Amino acid sequence: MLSIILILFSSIFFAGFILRTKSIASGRKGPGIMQPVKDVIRLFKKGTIYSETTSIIFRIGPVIYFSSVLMACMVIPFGPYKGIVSFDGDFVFFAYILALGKFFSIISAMDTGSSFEGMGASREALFSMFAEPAFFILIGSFALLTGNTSFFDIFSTLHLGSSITYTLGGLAAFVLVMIAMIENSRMPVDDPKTHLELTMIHEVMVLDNSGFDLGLILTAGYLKFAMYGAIIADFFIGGLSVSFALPLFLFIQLLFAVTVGLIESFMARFRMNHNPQFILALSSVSFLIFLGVLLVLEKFL
Amino acid sequence: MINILIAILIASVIAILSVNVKAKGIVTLSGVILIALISSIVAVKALLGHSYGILLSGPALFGNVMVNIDPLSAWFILTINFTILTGAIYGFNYMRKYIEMKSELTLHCIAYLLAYFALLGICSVQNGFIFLLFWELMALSLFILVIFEHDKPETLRAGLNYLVQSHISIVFLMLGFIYVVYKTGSYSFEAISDFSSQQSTLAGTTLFLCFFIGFAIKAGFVPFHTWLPYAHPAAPSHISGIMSGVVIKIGIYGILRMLLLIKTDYTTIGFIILFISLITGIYGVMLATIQHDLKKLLAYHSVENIGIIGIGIGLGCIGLGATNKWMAILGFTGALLHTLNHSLFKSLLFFSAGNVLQATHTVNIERLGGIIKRMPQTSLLFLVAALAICGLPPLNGFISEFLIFGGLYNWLYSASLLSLIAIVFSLGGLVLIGGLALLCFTKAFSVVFLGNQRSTFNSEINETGFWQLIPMYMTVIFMMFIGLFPSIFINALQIPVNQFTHDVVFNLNLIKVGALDSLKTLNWLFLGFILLVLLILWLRKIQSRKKLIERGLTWGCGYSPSGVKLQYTANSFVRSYSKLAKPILDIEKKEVEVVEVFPSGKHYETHSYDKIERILIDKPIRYMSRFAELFLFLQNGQLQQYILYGIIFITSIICLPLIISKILSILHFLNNL
Amino acid sequence: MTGIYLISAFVIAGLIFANRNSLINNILIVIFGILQTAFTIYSCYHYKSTVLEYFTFDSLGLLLLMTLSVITIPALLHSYLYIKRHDETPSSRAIYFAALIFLIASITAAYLANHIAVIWIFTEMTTLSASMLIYHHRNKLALEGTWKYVFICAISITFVFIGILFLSLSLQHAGSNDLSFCKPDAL
Amino acid sequence: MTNVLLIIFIISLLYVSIANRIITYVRVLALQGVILFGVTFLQLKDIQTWNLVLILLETVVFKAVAVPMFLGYLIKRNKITRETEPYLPHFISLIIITMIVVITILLANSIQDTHLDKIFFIVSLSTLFTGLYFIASRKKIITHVMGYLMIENGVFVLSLAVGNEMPNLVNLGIMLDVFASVLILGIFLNKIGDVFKAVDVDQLSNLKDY
Repeated sequence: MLSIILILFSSIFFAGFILRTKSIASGRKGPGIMQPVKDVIRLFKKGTIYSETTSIIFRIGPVIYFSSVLMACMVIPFGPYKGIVSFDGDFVFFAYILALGKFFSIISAMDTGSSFEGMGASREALFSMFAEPAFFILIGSFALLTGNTSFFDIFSTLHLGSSITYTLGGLAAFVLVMIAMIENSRMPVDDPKTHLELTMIHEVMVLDNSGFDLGLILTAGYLKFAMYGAIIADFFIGGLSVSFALPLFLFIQLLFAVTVGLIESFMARFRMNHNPQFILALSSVSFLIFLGVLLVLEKFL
Repeated sequence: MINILIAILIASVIAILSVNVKAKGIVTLSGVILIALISSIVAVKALLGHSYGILLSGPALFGNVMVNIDPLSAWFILTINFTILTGAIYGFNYMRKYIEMKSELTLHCIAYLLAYFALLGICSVQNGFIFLLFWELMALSLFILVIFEHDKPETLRAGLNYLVQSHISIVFLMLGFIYVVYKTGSYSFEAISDFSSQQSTLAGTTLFLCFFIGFAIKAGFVPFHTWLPYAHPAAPSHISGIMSGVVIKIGIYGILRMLLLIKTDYTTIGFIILFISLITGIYGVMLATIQHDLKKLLAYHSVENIGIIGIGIGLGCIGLGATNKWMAILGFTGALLHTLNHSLFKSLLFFSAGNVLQATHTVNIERLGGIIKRMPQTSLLFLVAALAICGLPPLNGFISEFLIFGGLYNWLYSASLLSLIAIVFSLGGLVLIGGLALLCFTKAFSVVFLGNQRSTFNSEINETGFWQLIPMYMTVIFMMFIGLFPSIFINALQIPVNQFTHDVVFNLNLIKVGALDSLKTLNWLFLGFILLVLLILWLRKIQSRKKLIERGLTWGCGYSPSGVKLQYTANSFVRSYSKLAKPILDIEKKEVEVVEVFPSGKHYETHSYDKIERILIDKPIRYMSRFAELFLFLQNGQLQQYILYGIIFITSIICLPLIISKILSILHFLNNL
Repeated sequence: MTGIYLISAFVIAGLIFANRNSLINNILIVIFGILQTAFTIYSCYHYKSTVLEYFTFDSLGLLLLMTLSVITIPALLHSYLYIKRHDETPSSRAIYFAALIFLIASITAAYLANHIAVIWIFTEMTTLSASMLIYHHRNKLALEGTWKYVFICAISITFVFIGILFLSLSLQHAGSNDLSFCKPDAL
Repeated sequence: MTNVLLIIFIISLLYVSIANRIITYVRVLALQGVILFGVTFLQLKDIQTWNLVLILLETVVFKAVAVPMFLGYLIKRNKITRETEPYLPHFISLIIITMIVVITILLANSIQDTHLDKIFFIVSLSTLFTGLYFIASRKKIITHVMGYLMIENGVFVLSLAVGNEMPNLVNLGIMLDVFASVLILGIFLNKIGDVFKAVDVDQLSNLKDY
């Protein structure tokens, strides 16, 4: 229960921190930390406009998308505390429920009959497809390392002792950050601020959403960030007591947000057709982690 | 029981022959319902542990025939019953459009019943000879079912392709059975068991591989899948549904049955099955994604799902070999449950495709679009099935894939380095299959049903009749039931799986191990998810009550002509994917380069072809026919030359022994030098 | 049963040939179909037994007989439809069916025969009946086909006879003159 | 005496190979029938009388009289030209048939079988192959029939070799003779002559694979 409260809590500030980082990096003062949340609240109060082309799919899409992200958050533990639920193989559920949300966001984008949104949908489907093996191999490696197959058990029995395990943790954090970037369609895979529909992924998919629906989609995006931040944090706070874990958790979330902001400020976006290679490279990195785990377990003879 | 079934079959066939064309469907339907009822009662009993067995005395030619419905058979019989029943109800309404093809309909109805009977027979007899007879009966009756629209040449060609390949499958099965009969002198299935326990492991493995190839052709494992993408689109939709739903599953049944019978090195077999299944799954879905023919797309997805089932079976076998009990249980449970699941959602998908086909007379997805506004029920049914086939929660596909994932992760603990590598690749492969399925079905669903209509059709597109939708709703309800209450089905699978693992019957409520335990939590999560969605929908409703809800044009970035031509097509949707997959697949592009200053209308086409089919089937056939053409001159219609061949033959027959004896004597002479 | 089968098959063939009424002919054809099936089932249950001195239900014969009987039913059905559709005269129809039934019965007997000379006789009978079937259309091509078929078959059957002669010669060499394939008690 | 008759039989084969007119073939066939009658009469002494009578009737009535007369009738009725029209010159035919006889003699020499009468074997085999060669090298269909009849004669000679031990086989051979000859000649008489006016094999080559 604690974990979902923490995720909700950090998601409130997450987007604000990213924005603030980017502003500072570009030498501006920028909006307040709460500005994204205020935007969402404003959207929730607004009316909606639907395209004549759309059908019921377009209306239920954002709702299912939002619910799926919320459901996914439920299995994320917080260090020594379980998530709302925890069971063997819960990360399979985690990945598949997110995929369900993605399915609906893709088809609701296609429902508008717009070529731009179709383009975004196509890319989203392809990129997330390539990102999933990386995630599964990563978690599989840690399942092998710890001998457990649920998020909570993996993280609570994960002890980063030797230098090699720190390397593994670092690599895992890197892969997860990148997966989070892909899932949220951020730099270097996608740039939400290009204002060029031809080059966007996620943003272009929601061009036609407005009002309450758009609010749901934006909230889901913030939640996703905080969720991945929580997973990354869990790598490092598994064995700690609450008094250490809580500040460390918040610090890692903050660090994650700042990192995202810095990447967006200082890195250029990949060419769209280079993205699949990049994402597949993540799978290779996960495979490296797997080999590292084999080393730790002395499976190589 | 058997007498009653045969009596019903014969009575229905005679009735079909004698009644007028409108009543044929009713007779068939009632025949199917009766057979399904009777066999289901027996099967349910068997599934609860009371196997039905009867020994029929047969002539000395093939010995006594053991008819035995054990839990494994019972599971398959129940699966078959449901899909055949829904298929019959759907077909009953679907075939009304063809009411003027009287004799074809008669044949179709009879063949449907025969195919059903043969499927039940295959699942229950324990005698190789009779098994092969039923297998042949199934192949032939399905051939008749497939070529219903035999006036179309491509249908006939697909049917013949199917017929030939099923007979290659029969040849392999026959080889296996004959090998056993040769060694033990008995056709009964126990002989296979005896054979494998007496002979060396190598002999057992060879025997299994022989059977495996035979069954794999039926099931559609790569590289034996090439008949499948032709036969499914050619058949009427309910036949595609039952073919994909249950007929290819009979191959899975055969593999499982042989696993039960042949006592051999399970680990090796498991690795072989796992390897082939992974390739099957990935290759099937890779090809499915680039198809433009809706039914062909679904056919390739059957290949993919057979791969997933195969992964489950492979895991189960490796679990047996490594005496990893839970891994075996998870693998086999996942495979068996996925068999049921796939037969449900794949038949539903084909039924929906059939509705679309009847409304628009095309299954080329590039010509469709916007159908959800005209056929909302069909579209939503397709959507649910698409979600299920992608393995997305909270539907049934997720449960079985979850179990297979559970088996994979269970393997981690007891694995050597080699198996660890296998695990990583299986994981990556399974997830890739899921991802590609998502890509493929978002494409299929959104291009066919969403957006604007892409071309005009002669007739008005209307929702399919209520009675044709009934079987589809039955299937959907069943699917949701499995998704929301998986424990019932896992419990039902205890006894069949137990046949493999020889374990005490496990009680789901008591185990704390692995993925099976998780299902209870998943139950609540799924319910919670549905409630959450409903809650948010309700919130939005409250919110939107006071607000302005408008309708407008789709946002076209400042440029808004009618969006039909600008819409994203299926081809462009998978364009970046097909560019990536191009080295592995065979995609042919036809485009005209724009050279003029004021270009006229240009046409752009892509076609995909199965590369494995090109390498394994087309090329050898081309070489063979080229070789055979060299001998065309022999058959030249001249009587004298035919006689001449005879002279040459007889002369050589007479002279050969003489020449050979002379050569031998020369050799003898040389040796003595 | 074997004797009954052979006699009744040839009688049916004769009756069909003599009779011109289509209804009676159809009934006879159906009777033959039933007869063929019944005989096959009967022979399945008399695996490895010898009847009428020259006929044995051995494995190979049974296998081929079953194949033949499985094909017979559709062949009869198809012939019926084919003849009906092509609007034949009663006499050509009668000849066609008589020859067909004659052919099937001779093939059956040849499959089951356990003596090389008996096989030889029934093979010649198949040649005769098949040539009648080939000549059914009575046009130029059919004539050519019949001619070639009959001629080549005649030569081949002569060679079979030569083979039998050689066989009997070498049997004399071995001090035996039994031309059956295998003794009933050796089955 | 038997040997003398059989040698005459072989000489008749050589004569046939260089014959120019079809009617010669018919006469040679009649002659062969008569020779066979003689051989049968001399050879088959140990079998039942009625069986012997049947065989003798077959050779005399059928082979020596009926078939040649029928062939002559056919030639007249169908207005078949008198020339034999071979594909190969007579000279080469003669060489080939001589070769056939020589090879059969060599072949027979290499067989060690006390039951087999060598001379019967040689005659029958060379007749057989000559008949086959005839069919393969002549253009007219009627000559094919004659070649076939010659093969029958060869078979008959061979069956005489075992006739004393197995008279049934000789009966079978006679059955074959009558049956096949009637069938083939019947077809010829009834149809081929009517349908195909110039009776050349080239007309009978429409059924082929390409």
